Amino acid sequence: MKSHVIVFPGSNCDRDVAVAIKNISGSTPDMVWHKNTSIQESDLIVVPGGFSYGDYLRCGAIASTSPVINEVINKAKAGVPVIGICNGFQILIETSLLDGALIRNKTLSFICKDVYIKPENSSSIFTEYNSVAKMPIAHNEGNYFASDDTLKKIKDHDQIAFKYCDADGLVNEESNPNGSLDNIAGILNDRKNVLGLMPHPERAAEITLGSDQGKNIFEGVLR
Amino acid sequence: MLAKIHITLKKDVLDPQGKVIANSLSNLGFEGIQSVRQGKYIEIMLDGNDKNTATNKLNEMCEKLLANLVIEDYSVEID
Amino acid sequence: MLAKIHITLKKDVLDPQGKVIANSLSNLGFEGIQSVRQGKYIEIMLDGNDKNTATNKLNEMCEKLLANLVIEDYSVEID
Amino acid sequence: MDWSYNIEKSLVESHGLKIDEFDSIVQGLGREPNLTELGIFSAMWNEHCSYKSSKYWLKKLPTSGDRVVQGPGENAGVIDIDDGDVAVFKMESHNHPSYIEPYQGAATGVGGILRDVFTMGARPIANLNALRFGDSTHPKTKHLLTGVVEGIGGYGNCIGIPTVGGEVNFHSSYNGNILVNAMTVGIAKKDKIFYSAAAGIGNPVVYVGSKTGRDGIHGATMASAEFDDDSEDKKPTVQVGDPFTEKLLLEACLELMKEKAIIAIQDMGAAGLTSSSIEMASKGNVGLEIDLTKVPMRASNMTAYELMLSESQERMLMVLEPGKEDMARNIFKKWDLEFEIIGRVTDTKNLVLNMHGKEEACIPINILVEDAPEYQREYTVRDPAAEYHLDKASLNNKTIIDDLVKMISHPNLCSRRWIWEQYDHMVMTDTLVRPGSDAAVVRVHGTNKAIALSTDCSPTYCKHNSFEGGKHAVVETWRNLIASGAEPIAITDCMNFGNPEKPEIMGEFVECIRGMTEACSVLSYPVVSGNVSLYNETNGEGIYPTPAIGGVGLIKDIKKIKTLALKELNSKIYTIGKNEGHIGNTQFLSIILNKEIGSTPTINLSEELKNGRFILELVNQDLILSSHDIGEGGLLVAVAEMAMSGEIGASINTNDHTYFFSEDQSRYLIEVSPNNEGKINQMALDSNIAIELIGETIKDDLIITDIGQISVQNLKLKSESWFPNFTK
Ligand SMILES: Nc1ncnc2c1ncn2[C@@H]1O[C@H](COP(=O)(O)OP(=O)(O)O)[C@@H](O)[C@H]1O
Ligand SMILES: [Mg+2]
Repeated sequence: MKSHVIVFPGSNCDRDVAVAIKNISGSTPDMVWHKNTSIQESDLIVVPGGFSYGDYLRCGAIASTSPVINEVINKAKAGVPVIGICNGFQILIETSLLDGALIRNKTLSFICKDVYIKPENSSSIFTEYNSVAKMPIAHNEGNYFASDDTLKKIKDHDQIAFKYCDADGLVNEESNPNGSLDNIAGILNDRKNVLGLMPHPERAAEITLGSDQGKNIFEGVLR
Repeated sequence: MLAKIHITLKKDVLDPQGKVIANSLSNLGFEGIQSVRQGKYIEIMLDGNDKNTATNKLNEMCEKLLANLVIEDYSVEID
Repeated sequence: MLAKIHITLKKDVLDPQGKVIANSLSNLGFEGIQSVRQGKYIEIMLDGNDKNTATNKLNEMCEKLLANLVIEDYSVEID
Repeated sequence: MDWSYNIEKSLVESHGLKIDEFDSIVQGLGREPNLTELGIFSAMWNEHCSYKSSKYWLKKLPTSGDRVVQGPGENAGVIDIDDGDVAVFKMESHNHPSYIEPYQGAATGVGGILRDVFTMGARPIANLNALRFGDSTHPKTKHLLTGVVEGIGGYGNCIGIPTVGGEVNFHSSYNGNILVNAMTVGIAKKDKIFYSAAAGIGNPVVYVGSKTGRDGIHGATMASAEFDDDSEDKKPTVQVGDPFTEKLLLEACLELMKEKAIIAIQDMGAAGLTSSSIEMASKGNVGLEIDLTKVPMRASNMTAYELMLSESQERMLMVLEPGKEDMARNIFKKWDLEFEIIGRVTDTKNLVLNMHGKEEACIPINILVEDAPEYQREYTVRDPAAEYHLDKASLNNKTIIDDLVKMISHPNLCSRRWIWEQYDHMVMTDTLVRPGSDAAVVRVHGTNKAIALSTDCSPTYCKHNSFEGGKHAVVETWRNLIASGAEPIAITDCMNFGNPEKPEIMGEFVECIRGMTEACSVLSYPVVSGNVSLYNETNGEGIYPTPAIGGVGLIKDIKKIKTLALKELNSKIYTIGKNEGHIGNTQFLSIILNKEIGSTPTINLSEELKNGRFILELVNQDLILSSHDIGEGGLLVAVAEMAMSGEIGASINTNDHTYFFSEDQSRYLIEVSPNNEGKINQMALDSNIAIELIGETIKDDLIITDIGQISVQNLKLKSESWFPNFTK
C-alpha cells in the first residue's frame, strides 16, 4: 500500500491527511513537493486541503499550474485513485479533472462546522463503504456550481459522490451549508477514480475528534 | 505598458457576492438597483511597447491562469 | 443604465495577491512582467437614465459600502 | 520655556516625544539627532515599545514557578509541559489598527502574535482572541465586529493554525476604542528554544521574509496616542496582512531551526527594523551595523527613516553562525522568501545605519534602551462601589425563566457560535474540545496529553473594583482550566487601559496589577508573558480597565478531559462552593434591571484554591461526568449552558432571583451519576467543601420546580440567534 500526499506552498491539511492515512492503513504516505515532476507508483494520491498560494486569484488556480500537476493528471488518467479534499477539490476542478466550479459560499463567510453527507454514487471505491457520515467542513468557497449541461452530464454518468444531508440522511435546503447546487458535497470523474469533496474526512478519522466516519472514504482504497 | 484586464462571471453563473452587495445596498436605502455583478480587475505593468504582441500574451495569460473559462469571461485592453 | 465601478488598492498598500500572480505568471514562462495589482470590478444595473444623479448615488455607494477607503480608491463610470 | 534647538519643536512633538525626553536624547547623544534618529527614538520611547508607564508595576507580578522555563522579557513565555516539551505563548493587542481598519488590523494582529511564538522555535498550535466592542446599538459596532472576526479568521484559517477560543464583550466604554487582543500558543522542545540576544562580533545579520514597503510607518507611535475626531482622516498607510507569506515564513524558519545555524532571531513587529535590531543588540550587549541599501524594498526611493520605521509584516531578523549563510539562503529561496545579509554584529555597542555609503544614524544602544524614560506616574484609587441589595419584594419568581431567556439572548452572554464557525478551529486535527466549552483543549501532537486554554476578563468588575477585578480575570481563566480537567500552569496578559497620565486611570492599572499579583501568588499561577496597551481613549473618554488574561493548563491524560455539556439522563447536578447571593454589579442587574451598580464580588483566594483542587480531585478519580464554572450570569445561566451544550434537559429545585443570578465566586457545577453521589458528598465533607444538590438531568426541557420551564431547543435557538441577526 503506497500513497502520496501533494504539498503546495500554503497547503495546511497535508500533515492531517497523512496522519489519517497512516492510522487507517498502517503505512506512512510520501509527501510530494509541488515542484516534483514525477510520482512513483501509487495506490492513492491525495491533494490536501489548505490555502495553496493563499487562495489568491482563485482558490486552487495557481496550484493547478504547478509542475507536479501534470503528473497527477497522468496518474489519474491511468486510473490511480486521486482524492482532492477541500482546497484539493478546488485544485482538481481548476485542472479540469473534475467538472463544474466552486464559488463563494452563499453566506459569504468562512464556515467551519460538522455537517452530514451521504453517498449518492455507491459503486466507486470511495463511496462503497459509506452511509450517512458526520464530518467537518472548513471553507470559504465550497458552493458547487455547474451549468445545466454539466449538471446533466454528471448526473447521467453517476458522478455525484456525496450530498449534504441531515443526521437522518434527508437532503434538504436546511442541510445545505454553502448553497451548493443540488446539495452536492463531492463529485467523481467519469471513470470514478478521481474524487473531489469539500468536507474533511481526515478530520473525522478518530473518535476522539468527534467522528471516525470519515475513514470510510479511504477504506476502499487503503484496505 | 499598462494592461487592464477585466474578468467577469459568465451570464448564467450564480454570483453570491453580487447578490449580497445588491441586498446590502438596498438595506442602506439605495433604490432602483436591478442587479450587481462582481468581477476582478487586474492591472499588469509590462515591458516593451508592441501592443499586438502584448495583447496576444495577455490573452494567453488569461486563458492559462487569470480566468477560469468554465465560469468567467475576460477582456484585455492596453493603455 | 449600466454602471461600471473599479476598486483598486492605493499606491503604497501591499497587494499580496498581485505579488503571487506576478510570480506564477513568470513561473509559467511569461516574461517582462514588472508588476501586477489586483482590484475589483463591479457592474451595477440601475433604473433611470439621469447620469448625473446616478453618478452621485454611485459615489455614495462606493464610500459607504463598496470600497474600503482606508486602503482602496474607486472610480465610477456609466455607459 | 524657550526652544533652543535647531530642530523644529513641532517635529519633535509630532514624534510623540516630550520636551524633557528630547532633552535627554540630546544629552545622551551629545548632539541633536537627525530625522532618522529622531524617528528611532520616537519609536523606541513610545509607550508601546518602552513600557515607560507600566514597567515599574509589571515587575511586581509573580513570574517564576517550577514549570517556568522563560518568563516575561523574550518574544513569548515558555512553560514546561513534561517529556521535554514546552508550551510557548503570549497575547498581544492590536487595538488601534483594528479600529481604523478592522479586517486588516485584526489580521495583522494575529500575524504578529504568531511570529512572536514561532520566533522562539515553537510550532503554533492554537490561536485565541479577546475582543471588546462598543454597545451593540452604536452605529460602528456591527462593521467593527464583522470586520475583526473576518480578519482573525482570514489570517488564522489561511495559515492553518486553529483558532480555538476567546471571549467577546460589548460595552459602551469601547464605543470609540475597540480592543482586539490575540493569543498564540505553540509547542517546542525544551532544548530547542531560540532567543533574541545577538552574539559573535562580525556575525552576519540577516533579513528574511517579505519586502519592506511604506506600511504603517509610525504605527507604534499611533498605538500610543489617544484618538480624536480626525484620526480616521489621518489614515496612515495601513499594514495589509499576507498570511500566505507568513505560512512560508513559518515553515522556512522551522526548517532552518533544525540546523545549528541561528544564533539569535527576532521578529519585526511594532517599529519593525528599529525595535528588532535594537532589541537583539541590547540583549546581547553588542552593536549592530546595518547597510539599509541591502534591505529588500517594495517601494521605490525609500528613505532610511522609512525603512527603519516601516511596519511591513511577515519579516524577521536573525544573526547567523558564520558559514551558514548559503545553507540558510537556500531554505528561504525554496520557500520563495527574501533573504539578505544586511549587516553584522559589532563590538561598538552602537546602532550604526548606512545607506549608499553615507552614515544615516549612529546611536549608542544603551541610550535607546537603558536610558529610556520610565515613569512612576501618579495614581489615585477610587473607592470601590458600595454593596447593592435587591428589593426582593419587587421581583416575582414567575419571571425567572423569562429573565433567563433574556440573559442568554443578550450579546454579553449569548452563544458565540457565529464567531467561531468563521474560524477554522479543527485544522491540525488535535482540537479535542472545540470552542463553546469552558476552555479549549488541544492535544500535543502525537501524544496523549493536551493543553487547555482560556482567555477572560470582566471589565465591569474591573471598573467598579479594580483590585477584585484584577483578581477575577486571573481566577476566571484558572477556573475554566480546572473545569476542563487541566492543571493550571501559567498565564499571559494583555493590559488594556486608558490614558496613564490621568491618576484615576493609573490607579486602575495599579490596582488591577495588585489583584492579579495576589491571585497569581496564591494560585501558583505565574505570568510568563504579556503586553500593555495604554491610551485607549477617544475624546478624553477612556475604556474600562481590561486586563485580559490568557491561561494555559496541562492535561496529562486526554481521557481526563471534562467539558460543560451534560452527558446523561438521570444524573445529579451539584454546586460546589458557597451560594451567598452577591447580586451587585452582575449581568442580571445590567441586563434585566438595566443598572450597572453595586460592588464587584470579592474572591476568597484560599477558598478558590480549595474548591479548584477539589474539582481536580474529582476529575482524577473519574467521579464526575461534566463540570462548568459558575461565571457571569450566575448559576442558572451556567445550568442553561450545560443543557444547551449537551442537548439534555435539567430539573432544578425552586429558588429565587438572587439565588439563580448572583455571581458569587469560586463556584462550579458538576454532573454526577447517582452511584458516585455518596463518595463525592463524603469527600466534600472531609475537605470542608460547600456542596449542594440542585437538581437532576432529564430529557429535553429545563424545568424549575414550581416556577416554569422551557425546552432546551428553544433556549438554544434564543442563545444562538443574537449574533446572526445582529450581523445580517
Ligand atoms: N472571540 C471568540 N473567538 C472564539 N471563541 C470564542 C470567542 N468568544 C467566546 N468564544 C468561546 O465561547 C465560549 C464561551 O465564552 P465565554 O462566555 O467567555 O466563556 P467563560 O465565561 O466560560 O469564560 C468559550 O468556549 C470561548 O472560547
Ligand atoms: Mg467558564
